[in-house]
Amino acid sequence: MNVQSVFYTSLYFVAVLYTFAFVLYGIRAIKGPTTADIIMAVDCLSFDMAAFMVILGIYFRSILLASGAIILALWAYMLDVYYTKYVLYGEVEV
Amino acid sequence: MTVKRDTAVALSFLLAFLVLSYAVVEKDVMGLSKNPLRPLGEFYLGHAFASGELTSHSPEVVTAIVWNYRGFDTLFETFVFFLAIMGTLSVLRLREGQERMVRDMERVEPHRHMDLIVRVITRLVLLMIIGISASIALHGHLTPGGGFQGGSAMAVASLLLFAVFSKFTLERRGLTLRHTLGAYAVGIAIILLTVYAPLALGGRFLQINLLPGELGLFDLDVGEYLAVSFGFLSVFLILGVSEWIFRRILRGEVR
Amino acid sequence: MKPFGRFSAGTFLLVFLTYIFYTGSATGYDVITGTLVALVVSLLVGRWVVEDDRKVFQPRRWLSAIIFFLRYFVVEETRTHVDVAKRVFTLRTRPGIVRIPLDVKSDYARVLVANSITNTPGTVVVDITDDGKYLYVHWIDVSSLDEGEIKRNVVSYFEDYAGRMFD
Amino acid sequence: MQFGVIPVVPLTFAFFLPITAILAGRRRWVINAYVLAATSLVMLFAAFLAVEAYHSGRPLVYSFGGWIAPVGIVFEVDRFSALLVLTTTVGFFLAAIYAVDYLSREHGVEYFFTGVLGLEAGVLGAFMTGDAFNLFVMLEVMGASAYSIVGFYRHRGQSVEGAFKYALSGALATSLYFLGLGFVYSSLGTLNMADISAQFHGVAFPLTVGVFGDPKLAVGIFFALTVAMVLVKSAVFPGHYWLPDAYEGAPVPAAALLSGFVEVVGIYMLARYLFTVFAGPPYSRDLSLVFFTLGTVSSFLGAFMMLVQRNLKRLIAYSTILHMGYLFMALGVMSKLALVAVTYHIINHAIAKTLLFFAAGSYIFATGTADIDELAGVGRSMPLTTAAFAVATLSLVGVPPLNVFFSKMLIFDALLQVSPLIASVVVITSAVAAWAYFRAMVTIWRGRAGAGHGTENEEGPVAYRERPVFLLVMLVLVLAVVFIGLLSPLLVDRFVLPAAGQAMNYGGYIKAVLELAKGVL
Amino acid sequence: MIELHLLILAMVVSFGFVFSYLAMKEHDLLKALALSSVQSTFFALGFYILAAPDIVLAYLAIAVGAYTALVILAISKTERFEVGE
Amino acid sequence: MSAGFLMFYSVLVLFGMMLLGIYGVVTRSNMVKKIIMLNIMGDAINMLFIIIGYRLVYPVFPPVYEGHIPFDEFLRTAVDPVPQALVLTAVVIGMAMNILLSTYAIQIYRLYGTVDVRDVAHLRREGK
Repeated sequence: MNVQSVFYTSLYFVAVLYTFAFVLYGIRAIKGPTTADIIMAVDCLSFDMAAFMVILGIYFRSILLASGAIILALWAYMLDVYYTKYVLYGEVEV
Repeated sequence: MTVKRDTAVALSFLLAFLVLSYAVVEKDVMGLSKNPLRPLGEFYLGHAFASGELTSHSPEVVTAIVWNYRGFDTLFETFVFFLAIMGTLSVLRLREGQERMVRDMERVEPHRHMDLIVRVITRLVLLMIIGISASIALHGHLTPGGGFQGGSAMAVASLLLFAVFSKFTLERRGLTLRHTLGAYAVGIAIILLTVYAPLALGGRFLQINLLPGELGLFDLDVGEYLAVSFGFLSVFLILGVSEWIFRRILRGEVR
Repeated sequence: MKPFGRFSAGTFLLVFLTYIFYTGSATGYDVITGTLVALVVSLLVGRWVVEDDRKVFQPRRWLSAIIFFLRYFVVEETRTHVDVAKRVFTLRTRPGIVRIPLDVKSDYARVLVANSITNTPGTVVVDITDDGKYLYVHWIDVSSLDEGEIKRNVVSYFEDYAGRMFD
Repeated sequence: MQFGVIPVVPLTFAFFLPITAILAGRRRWVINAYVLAATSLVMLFAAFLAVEAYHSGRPLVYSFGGWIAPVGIVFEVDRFSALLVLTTTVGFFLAAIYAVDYLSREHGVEYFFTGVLGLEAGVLGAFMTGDAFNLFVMLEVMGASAYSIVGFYRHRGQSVEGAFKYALSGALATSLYFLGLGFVYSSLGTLNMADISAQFHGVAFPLTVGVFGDPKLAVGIFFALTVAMVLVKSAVFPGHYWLPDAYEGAPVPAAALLSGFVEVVGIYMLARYLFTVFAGPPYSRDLSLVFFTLGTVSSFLGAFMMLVQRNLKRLIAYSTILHMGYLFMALGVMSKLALVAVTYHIINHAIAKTLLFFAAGSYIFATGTADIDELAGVGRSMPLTTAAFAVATLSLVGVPPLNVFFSKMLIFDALLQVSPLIASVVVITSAVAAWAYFRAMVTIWRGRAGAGHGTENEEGPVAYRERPVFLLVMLVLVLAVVFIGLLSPLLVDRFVLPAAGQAMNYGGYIKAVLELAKGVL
Repeated sequence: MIELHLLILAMVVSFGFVFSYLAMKEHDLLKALALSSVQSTFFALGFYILAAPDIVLAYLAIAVGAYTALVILAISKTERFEVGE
Repeated sequence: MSAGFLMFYSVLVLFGMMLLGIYGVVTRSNMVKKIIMLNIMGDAINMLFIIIGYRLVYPVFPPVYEGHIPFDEFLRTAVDPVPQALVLTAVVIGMAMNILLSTYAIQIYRLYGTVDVRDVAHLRREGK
């Protein structure tokens, strides 16, 4: 029972927690009475997904796949900006 | 009536689903239960970067397939993208006089910047996106990525720029459709030069192995990067024209 | 147009570091291509991001940034988390929106203050005026309406360090 | 000869057309000369290719990048392909000449011609390719350019709406074909057509050895999905709904190209898969039944809908559905005669239909309307155009000395091998179509213009000019219609029969690639 | 051990199915688009699990970035609510 | 839960999703909605393709050789790169179609004032 195995076992629980979080975000995204709620849920879900990807990358010991997480975080930011601008102004560009 | 039609459609889809699932699960039509490596894939994995006759000088096997072994597909895929963008420009085209009209009308339009926090953060994020997209594109033959991935990442940067500042920020600085189309043509010229060059060296079309080392893959990635990012930019430049302006122009034209 | 007038060493450094960091290796190929990309970008949009290059290369500013972030993540985050957790269980909340004037001058400093406020639990920046002089903050515990008091409770030391880093 | 470059030539020209147009500014002739140079160059290459294909006894193979199949993509051109390639390039050249004049009043023609060159690249690639996935890419190239030229009149709602409908159906259909390729790759382990054929027939091929899962069922599903795709792409009965709308909106040269060359790519694909790759595919009886049923329904639908059309373009569009129905029925026979009939009918239909569209286009260009009632009486002031229109309609109906008669007869013969009942469909629908054409013809030629309609004003009938360029193009096509008709027995013997014979010989098709592959791998 | 991968994959496709069904049923197009971008995000994770980093990079930029922006643009220029049956 | 069961489960759900996409394209009347559903269908098909190339071995590696494992082990554990290359092409093409389709939808709205296919068909029949 060394540190490494404890670490990897704990990652299991982290994965379960993340799945649970996805379910919660999903419920908010489905029920969300206003559009803002849905956008918030999608945003949180995307950023959590990025974090989850990094954790999986540690678990599978592959740094290669972690690059996707950075990209996902950036694109989720763009997604937010677009939704927000549409909801605020009704137009996106101009 | 419509309910009946929908039910019929749904039933036929259920039938299709049952057939497909029977084929896949019961008859194992795709060989999924063991899912072995197909010999073709094994060939690519084994030869893409090993030294020898059939190498492609790239440890990234997908890029090797996309641009070297099956490069012809990708050349035409770039072409599909180009055609789609030209189709878009063709639908949204403006005459010479109309371009001037648009510019006059846009002068009175409000600039809807988003607020300070978003603007400042976006500046930093934009620089990061540009760096990352260049990294994706230029390392296409070493690590995952490639021209198209990098180009679309760059397109997202321009989209962000449009949303957070307005699209006029670019146009005020003198960037118009002419310039983006010119840059697009430069990217495509790089690709075409690279794929035609082997003919001059006495080889087959697209035989980029005749070029020294990894030059072929590098060139193609750079060309695709330029082409895709400026292609997206051209589309969004013209899609960003305000709705009321375009309606007024069209109203003058409908006969 | 003078393209070289727009060159900015700060932008160059930022893009170059991003490039190398994302690539994950620093061979000769990476350095050459990274330099090229960073050069092109900084020639195109240099002054737009970094206004004054001298500020980037002052160790004093970097030092204060390091101290700020250390203190922020270790002390401040813990304190406010504990505070909000207590409030959650005791339900002692007095929510309200307060206006806070900002003294820092540069945009980056203002954004840093605003984001720090949002990132600590219990306070959320709702709006910022267009000239960036005032913040509207939703605060979980509006304990007083005195401007100095609010500022001390919500903005605490952020503004001080932000000024030292960016002004 | 490096014939693999043929589809790349229009591609190259298309890539640089927008920037050339920007540089040329208002000088319209630059764009026109550019397009004509591109199409004539391709035509020249295609002529060389056809000569070479007929002289060599085996299919020609060109490997891109020096990668032989199954590693890379190869072009495999036999006489069947070469014949279609030659026809296509000639058709595109004539259409380009016509379009240069037809669109001389419009702005933004560079985008239109980009689409036309793209369409040419796509069609040529689809005819020449020997790779199943490359065929998918070519279909998309064709699709993307076809949608963009259909939506060229961007201020007309019908045009844009037709393009949307076409694009949506096309994208859906090609996705289905892509899924089918998944089944092929997962069970046969390859994407090259010759290699697929080799795996299917149990011929040893280097590198790709062995099949996975259940190849027979996989090929069956692949065929189901491919036929579903062709139904939409070639506008056969359940998938025909987009075609009249798209043709009504498209500029006339675009509609002519779509009708003559793009629709038949689906038929060509099916012929290639049915007759060459899987010579005698599994479930072929069921497939035949499907072909007969849908082909019959779509011929009847096309013929009867022609009767009620008031719009000239829509009338011709339904005629296209009718002829696609014939081709589809002929595919179901699966004999050599059927393949001869299909090949010959593709060529003849393309020529006659292009002529018909061009003649109709001359009326539309002169009057600015496509409504048959409003066109009443136009024919009298444009006698030469009317003559061309008459030749085209007579040919399409199947009047003996003209070309379509002979291919219809071949289709009739092929269908007669199965059942006289099915063969009679050709006769009945031809008669119905003849009536529809006759009515349109009479209205245009002898009809009295109604009050308020375009062809008559206060001083009497308006005299319309016939444009010399249109007449020149139509003259070439009329000569083609007449001479192909007259020389039919000779042409079928000399060119079409060998083409069909070579296309049916799957052993030769595999061997051409196999020998090259053995040398490298 | 491969089961863990496949378990995550199964989770991803299940979520994807649920969200695409909801996207089909939703009449507010903006909400439908948000739901379908949830589906896209899950699919990105799926591609990641299936060891396809190239696809992840391309797919994320397309499906989460450009496509969503494009459709929001289309919605903002047309109408936001779908007319019911 | 065996590996094979999970694999088949995923494939079946993806088939369902693909058919759902087609159903959406066929039955929804709003053009933008049609575009969204078309994308869902395309995603499902792409995922199916990637699954074809997956391997049931552990550990499984992406088809990129980084030099940290021996070559024969890489050959034993890397996934099939061919479907990935094909899907990459298909993703690009799908995006191209999206651009084209959304532009047409926008233009139709400008001309007809609606993007509902039934209304557009009605207006068209009136000869507008």
